[in-house]
Amino acid sequence: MNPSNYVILSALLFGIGALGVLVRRNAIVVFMSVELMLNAANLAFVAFARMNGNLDGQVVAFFVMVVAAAEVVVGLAIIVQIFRSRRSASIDEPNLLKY
Amino acid sequence: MNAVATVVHAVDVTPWEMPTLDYRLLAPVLIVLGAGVVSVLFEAFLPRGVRRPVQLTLVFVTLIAALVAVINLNGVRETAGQGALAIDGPGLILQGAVVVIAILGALLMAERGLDPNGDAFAARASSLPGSEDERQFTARGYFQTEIWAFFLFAVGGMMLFPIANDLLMMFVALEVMSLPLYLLAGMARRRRLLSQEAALKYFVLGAFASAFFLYGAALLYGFSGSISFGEIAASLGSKTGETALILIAIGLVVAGVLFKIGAAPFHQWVPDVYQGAPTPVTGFMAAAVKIAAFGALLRLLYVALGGMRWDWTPMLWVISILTMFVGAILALTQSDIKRMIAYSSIAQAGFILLGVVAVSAKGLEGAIFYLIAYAFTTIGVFAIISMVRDENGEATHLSKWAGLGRQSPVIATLFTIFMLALTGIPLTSGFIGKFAVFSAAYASGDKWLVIAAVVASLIAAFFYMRVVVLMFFTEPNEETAIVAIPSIFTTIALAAAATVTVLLGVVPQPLLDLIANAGVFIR
Amino acid sequence: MQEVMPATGVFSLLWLLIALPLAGAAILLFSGRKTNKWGPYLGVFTVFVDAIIAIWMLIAMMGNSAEQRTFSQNEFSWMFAGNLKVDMAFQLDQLSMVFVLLITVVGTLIHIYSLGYMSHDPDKRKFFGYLNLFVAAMLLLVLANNYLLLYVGWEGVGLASFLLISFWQIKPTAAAAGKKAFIINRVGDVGLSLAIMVMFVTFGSVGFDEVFGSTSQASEGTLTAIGLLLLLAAAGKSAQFPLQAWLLDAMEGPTPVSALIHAATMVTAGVYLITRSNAIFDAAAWAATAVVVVGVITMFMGAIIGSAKDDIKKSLAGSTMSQIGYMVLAAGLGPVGYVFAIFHLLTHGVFKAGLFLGAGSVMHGMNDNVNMRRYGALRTAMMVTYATFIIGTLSIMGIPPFSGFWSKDSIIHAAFESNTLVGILTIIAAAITGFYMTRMAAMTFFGKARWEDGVHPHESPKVMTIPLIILAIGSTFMGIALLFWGNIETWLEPVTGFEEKHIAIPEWALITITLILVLAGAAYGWIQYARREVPLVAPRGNWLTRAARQDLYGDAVNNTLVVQPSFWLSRFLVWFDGSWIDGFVNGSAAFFGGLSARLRPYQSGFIRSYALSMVGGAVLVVLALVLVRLS
Amino acid sequence: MNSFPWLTVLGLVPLIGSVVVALLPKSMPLLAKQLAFAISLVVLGLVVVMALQFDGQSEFVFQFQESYDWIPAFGVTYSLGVDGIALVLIALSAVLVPITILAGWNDVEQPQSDSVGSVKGYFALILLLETMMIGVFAATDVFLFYVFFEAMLIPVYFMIGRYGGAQRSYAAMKFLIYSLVGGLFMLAAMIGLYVVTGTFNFTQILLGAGIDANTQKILFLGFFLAFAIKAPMWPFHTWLPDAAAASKPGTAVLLIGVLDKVGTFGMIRYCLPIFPAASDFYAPVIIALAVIGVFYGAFVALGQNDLKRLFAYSSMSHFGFIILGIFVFTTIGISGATVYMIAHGLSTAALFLTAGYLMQRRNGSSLLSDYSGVNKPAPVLAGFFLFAALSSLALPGLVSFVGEFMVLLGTFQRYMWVGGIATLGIVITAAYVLRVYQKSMTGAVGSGLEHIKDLTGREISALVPIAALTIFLGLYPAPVLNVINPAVNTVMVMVGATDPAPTVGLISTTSQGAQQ
Amino acid sequence: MNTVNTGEAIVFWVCAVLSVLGAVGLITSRKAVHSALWMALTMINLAVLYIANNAPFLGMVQVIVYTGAVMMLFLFVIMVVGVDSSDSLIETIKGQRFLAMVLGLLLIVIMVWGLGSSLAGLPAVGLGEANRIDGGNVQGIAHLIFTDYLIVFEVTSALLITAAMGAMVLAHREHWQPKPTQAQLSVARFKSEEHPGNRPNPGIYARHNAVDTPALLPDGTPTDASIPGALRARGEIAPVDINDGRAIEEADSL
Repeated sequence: MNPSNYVILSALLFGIGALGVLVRRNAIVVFMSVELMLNAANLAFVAFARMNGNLDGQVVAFFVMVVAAAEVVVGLAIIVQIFRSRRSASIDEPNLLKY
Repeated sequence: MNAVATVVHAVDVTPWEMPTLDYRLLAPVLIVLGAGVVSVLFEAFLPRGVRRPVQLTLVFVTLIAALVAVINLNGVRETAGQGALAIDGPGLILQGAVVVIAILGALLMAERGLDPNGDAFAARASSLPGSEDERQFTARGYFQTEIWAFFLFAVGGMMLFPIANDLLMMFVALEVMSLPLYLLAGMARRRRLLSQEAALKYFVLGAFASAFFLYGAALLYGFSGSISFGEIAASLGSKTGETALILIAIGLVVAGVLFKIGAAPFHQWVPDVYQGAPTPVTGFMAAAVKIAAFGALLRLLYVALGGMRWDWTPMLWVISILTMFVGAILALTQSDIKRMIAYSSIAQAGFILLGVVAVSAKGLEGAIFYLIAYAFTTIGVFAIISMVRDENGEATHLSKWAGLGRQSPVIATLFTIFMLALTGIPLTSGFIGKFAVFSAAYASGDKWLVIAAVVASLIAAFFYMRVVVLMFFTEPNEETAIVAIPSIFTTIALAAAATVTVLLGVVPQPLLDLIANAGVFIR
Repeated sequence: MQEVMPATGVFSLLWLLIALPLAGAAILLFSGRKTNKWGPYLGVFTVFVDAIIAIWMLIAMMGNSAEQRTFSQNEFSWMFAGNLKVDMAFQLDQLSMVFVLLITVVGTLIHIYSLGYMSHDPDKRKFFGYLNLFVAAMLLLVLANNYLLLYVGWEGVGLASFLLISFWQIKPTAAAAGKKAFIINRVGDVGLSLAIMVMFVTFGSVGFDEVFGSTSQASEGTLTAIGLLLLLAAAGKSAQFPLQAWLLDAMEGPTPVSALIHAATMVTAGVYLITRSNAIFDAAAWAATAVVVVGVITMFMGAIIGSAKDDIKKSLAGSTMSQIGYMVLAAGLGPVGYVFAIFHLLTHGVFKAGLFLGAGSVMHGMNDNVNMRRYGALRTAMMVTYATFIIGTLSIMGIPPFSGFWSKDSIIHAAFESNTLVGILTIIAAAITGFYMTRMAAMTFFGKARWEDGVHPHESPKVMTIPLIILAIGSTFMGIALLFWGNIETWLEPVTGFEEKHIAIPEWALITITLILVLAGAAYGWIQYARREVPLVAPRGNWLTRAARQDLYGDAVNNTLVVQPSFWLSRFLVWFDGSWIDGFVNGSAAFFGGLSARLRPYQSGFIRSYALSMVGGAVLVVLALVLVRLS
Repeated sequence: MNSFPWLTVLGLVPLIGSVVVALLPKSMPLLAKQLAFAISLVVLGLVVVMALQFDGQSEFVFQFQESYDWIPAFGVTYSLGVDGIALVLIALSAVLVPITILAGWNDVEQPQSDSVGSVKGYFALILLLETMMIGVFAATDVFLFYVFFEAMLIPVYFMIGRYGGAQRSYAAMKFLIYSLVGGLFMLAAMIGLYVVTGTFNFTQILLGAGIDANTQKILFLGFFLAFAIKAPMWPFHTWLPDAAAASKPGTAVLLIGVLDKVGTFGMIRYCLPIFPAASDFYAPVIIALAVIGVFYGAFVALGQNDLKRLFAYSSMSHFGFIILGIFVFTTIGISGATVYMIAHGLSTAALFLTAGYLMQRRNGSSLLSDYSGVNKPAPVLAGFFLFAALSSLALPGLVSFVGEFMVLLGTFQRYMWVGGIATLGIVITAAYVLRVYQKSMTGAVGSGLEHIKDLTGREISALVPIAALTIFLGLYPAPVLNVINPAVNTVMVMVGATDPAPTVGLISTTSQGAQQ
Repeated sequence: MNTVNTGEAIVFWVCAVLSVLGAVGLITSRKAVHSALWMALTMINLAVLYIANNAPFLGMVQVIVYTGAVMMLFLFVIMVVGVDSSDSLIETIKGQRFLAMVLGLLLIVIMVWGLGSSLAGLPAVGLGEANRIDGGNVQGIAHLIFTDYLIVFEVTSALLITAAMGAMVLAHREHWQPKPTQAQLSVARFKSEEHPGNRPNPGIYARHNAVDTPALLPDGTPTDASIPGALRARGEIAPVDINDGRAIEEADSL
């Protein structure tokens, strides 16, 4: 086996995450899918760090977690705000802006 | 660099070399971000009544200081922060442009003479739309002064984005720039449902795009073993093989940045967000984000991926043509002026991409000139949009603009000048910008791209001129909106935007010289 | 070869000949109502002064030797570019001289006559302005020293003709007739234009001297082309077949106009052109033959039309066509005929002017009724008119010693000299002339009065009858004078060349045969229209009569072949322009608008579908990169 | 040479005037008119003084030259200068502007006018347009030319859109978009030219190494398309009838009389010298289109019932002649085309202004069927109308004849059959022009026209200069020919064409001498 | 450490399968809360994989920050939004699911194929050396963060401040007047016109217990007071047959 399998796994997770964004209607689940994609990227970073023999990848992954955390906070705040005014967490519901 | 160095001489645990920080080089960004922190502290500790004036003072002092700091760096060409930032001519010009546009944007955001209830932002963003809370907050004249902290952080991110010299810095700068904007987009005073929807869309799609960028960055890192642009470029030149990896990596990274510039097919957020966001934010965002994101795209493509230009130029041709036409064609049938301008900004992004695909010094110069010209014009456009109002706030439906030329000839004339600039009529900045990017593309052999751009400009002319037709060629009716008298803030912004739009059309040489003297990106 | 003399002495006034009536026209047309009172007299005055200068010039010219009778006056460079150089330059030679005389003298008479004829017209001033304009243009036509300048006069007279035909433009028929004359003339102008172009391309110049001086070096084909194009021009202006249709309608104009322009001067410009271009026709036999053929055809057409019309002016117009046919065919005969073409032109100018003015006088007395079936027995009512008209009739019929006899006989003679068939045809046409002129005189002055109620025929005022008398005198003696005293052959010979040939038939026999046939025609006319009752409504008549009443279907042919197709083409193109060309333009605008409307739904407002297109974009970007690498 | 910046001053005077007029209070329309008129007269005076100093014999092609760096980054200079062709066209603009102002004195306040603009606005736009017109003819830098070429659209766009008739928005938009089609393709070609030559300065482009033939063929198309649309040449013409029909007469005069000349001017100035090989290559196609245009325009005019549209189509036919004259590459043809431009400017002005006077007298209706017998109540009007018609059909003795005949002669010299066919156009021209005159002016007086007033002194005084110039230059075109011939010769040298010599060479030696 | 030993291979395969399972579960669960739990599964497995990849620090952070804090935040918000709300899996946007499948799978195929084909060539250096230099993984990362990535580190703080303040601005409900105390509320309640006690529960004595069915008062008459205000406002009140109540009584008495 080869460390590159980790990268393949990350690609798979990334793709599943992207698919999740496309098919799910609950805003929170959509957002979790995005988080899954970020995690997949992290996995790739970690695996590549190992393959390249430097720690930069791990550091990046660390920062990504920080960024993701910040993003989650903002995102959830926006979702909560939307939910409060619309009583719905469906991502299809806010659909006034179009065409 | 450092990682390699440590490997060489350290077997045992050795003390770290302390990083050297040249504060002069970092000053512009530090000033702005530091001011952001100060602004947060103001929010925490100052009584509500004095927050607004203090914050405004802080913002303008900060921005002017940042501008001075940028000018102070004139001629610098080096990296800073252990190679994370590239302080070079184009980077500084873009930073400077961001700061100047930010000043204009701040002026628009500070305006509170237009809406009888206050500025463009919700009195309390957390109050429910239509609730008693909201009414009370509005009636009591509350202001959400936190916007200024967000604004400063966003400006800081925008200043970092085009000078980021590694993938991590770029990613973080992207987020620093975006998160405050997501928030600001959702804080409109009127039509709050639309505003919140815009924020949600901007946020979800922005995060989605960031994920693409990040995954592409991971692959690039995997390929080259480093996240620094210089080393990526070096490894692209030296390594062979792993073609699919690097192509996918480029594709995903570029897709992430193309989202920010609003290139088709990553453009669909643009109309919705531009329409929903508070108009001053839209103006600021449309102008400054474009500068920052294009700066980043240019650096990414020219510095890190320059060696692969034969691979990515055809892809950008396709994107550029698609962007120009999607923007221009869809704008034709819009009835909301903000939405129309949003589509127009998509088309304009397509034109700027012409400078990018030229992959030459001329292309870089052209793109930068275009960005600056476009940014000023756009700020002006949104300044006027924020002034045209009826009893429900801004009258963005085009039918309400009918006969505006009769009611407020000055404003209508200014708007016409902006429209002419966007169309690319000579003696406006837009023409010189178009000329610069078209000629760069032509010189690089992209004749057909220029022809396509010409056709797209033509389609675009149609909807720009439609507004002029409405304003000047039709009689006002009872539907017609009125132009509110703005305070000094918007007036300054509008005057500056109009002046620059005309000035850059008539005497573009100083700016062209400035850009040309700035040289190319540092590697 | 003629020597070109600088225009000194009286000849230095050459420009004045044109300028004087032109100034008159300008004053009359631009000054407004202020000149209403004295304007007409100014008009008469300018032409009268012209006539005096012309006579003075004639006298001066006769003082010079035959080789030294060409005077040239160069005013300034007119059109120049590349190797084109056309001067505003005038040239007076013997040929021009006779025309100048004809124009100014007959012109003066007709101007004077018009004082009376138009005395009650509110637009009298304008009328004299137009007449003056005409005189100026006609003089320019005959005085030009190059074809391009001639062309200016050529169109100038066309313009004057247009203006004067539609002078009473409140009548739709008059306006239409003017337009028709102008447009048909334009067809002839195309011929003249092209002829000038061919000349320029061939000779590098359009001056008379240069062109005629180098005809020998040009190919016969080129010269034939020039000749045919000139013939087309002449046909237009002189109402020759196939461009004859306008002349009959031109009678809508006031009668003095018909007399001056459509009988005496302008319509003979074609003859002038052909005669002037003798050097070309002499070297282009085919073109000359074509001239003869056109002349013969028109001679008969005119005669036949003249025989069937009940409108006195139209009948006279037919006669004019026919007589010009004579001249044209004579001009086509070459050096044997040029002189006689001009000779006939001069005599015809005088007697036809007289006839027209006479007709005008009759109409004046008959409340402007032109229908001869409503005339009759006018000889007692208007004695002077009657007498002068009869003199004119005899002259045109070719009865000796009236002037027409001498000129027409010369043409018949010349025709026999070159071609017997043409000769015979000229005699037959002379016989028809006898018939229609007799018919006209008989219907007008003889038989019973068929006047409409309330018409009280009376003699015209002196201002009208005096010109009639002068012209009648001319009609009587001019032939003899020109032939024997003026020696017209030798006079014109330096310009047109002249050669005398001898034919088998002795001259007296020819004269006798001609006279007998003419008298036979006259007798038939007399019997038909003086002896018998003239019905008030024209009988149906045979096919030829009916065709002649329709101008031999000239208009019908034009309408079918040219006017209607043009109209259809025009309508088609209007439709095509709107539906196809503009349709394409608007269609492409609509296309983009439609495309926009169709694409808008894809901006569905759903975050997930936006995300979908982003994924699609990412896939697209990656695929594009891969494809580029693969290719 | 003269160091006084004539051309800059010439452009600045109306520009400043325009601003001043625009800044006048709305309540003083009369002052705006008077001021605009005075300024246009000043410009005319300046042009006359300048033209008198023009040296027809000078070895300099361009005179009154000025040149400053403008955008060195793009090799753009602010270079002005006139050759004979430009000079006469500037003079034409300077003559027509005061006439237009005078003729359109009350156009904006017409009760039947549904324009939305103010009085001062209209006159300010006219003056602004004058600046642009002078600039476009005086520019000797391709970029500068383009700037004026495009900027010119804006005042016209407003003049049509704000002050026009019922269809004004549509027409203005169509005009603008059409012009932009050409303009933007020209921009692309101009960029190509810059990339190839590295400069925009006209003289330097010509002095530089030639452009290779294949590049020429591509770039030529961009320039030519712009000029063909502006001119307008068949089949790029449909904007013109709409624009003319929707415009005020004054607008139409400036639009067709001067502005459209920029197209044909551009062909002579830019297409021929810069792209000689391509001009040669495309000449047959262009000539074919031009001839089609001559007849197409004439026949469509024959079937029109709207006066303004009719004149627009007639102009299209005339432009066919002009383009024909340019692309046969003979001295006579090009000279003729230039004279034709002047002539057409004058005759168009006469036509539109008289038609405008006529329409004012009947609630602005432009339908031919609404008029008949006008000659009776308004003989002076009818007289000028007839004069305009005759000028339009190129009556010998009028300047249009000089132009038309020279064009035809030049064409015939090069292509006998084309010349021959094109000559037939003069018949159709006569047919439609006289049809209009006959229908509107003659016959019984139409209902509603019985009591119309004849022309006033102001109206007449606008027409008299046109008529005087038409006649004067028709009989004595030397002032024009003297200045344009050297310029035309230069163009001929640049295209590398020589005039065909007469087949019989007897006179040719002297004529050659005259040409020098 | 550049090769993968058998033990790690076993760990990889187990965790890889579980993480993919978690991911699939995330996007297929009807209930958001289930999705969150599936997500947590994936994250924990990723943490294991990080550790297997010589990234023990990241593995810990993953567990603590991500699985611990972030997922809790998610769950918290899910609770706020409504834990029971379940997503209908029927697609409402025309063609979305089909195209999503096509494009999503295409993306996965391209990436997996593309990476799979080109990764084999990449060297696998291993982190042994890198981890050793500074005396351990944590130290190594720390070294980098505080030297090379110092700027980023500092800038991230801006991000966090933004996030914190953003959450506050959007979610913190400030009040324009002091919150009423219990006592005040109680007084107000009794002062109001409304009935101070509990409202009848839906379905009491009614034929159905659905919320839109009015409760029946003891006398058998229906009362709207039991219906939630929103439904009342929309007029969605189920019709009640007065006799129903009697019918029930009758039924009860049987």
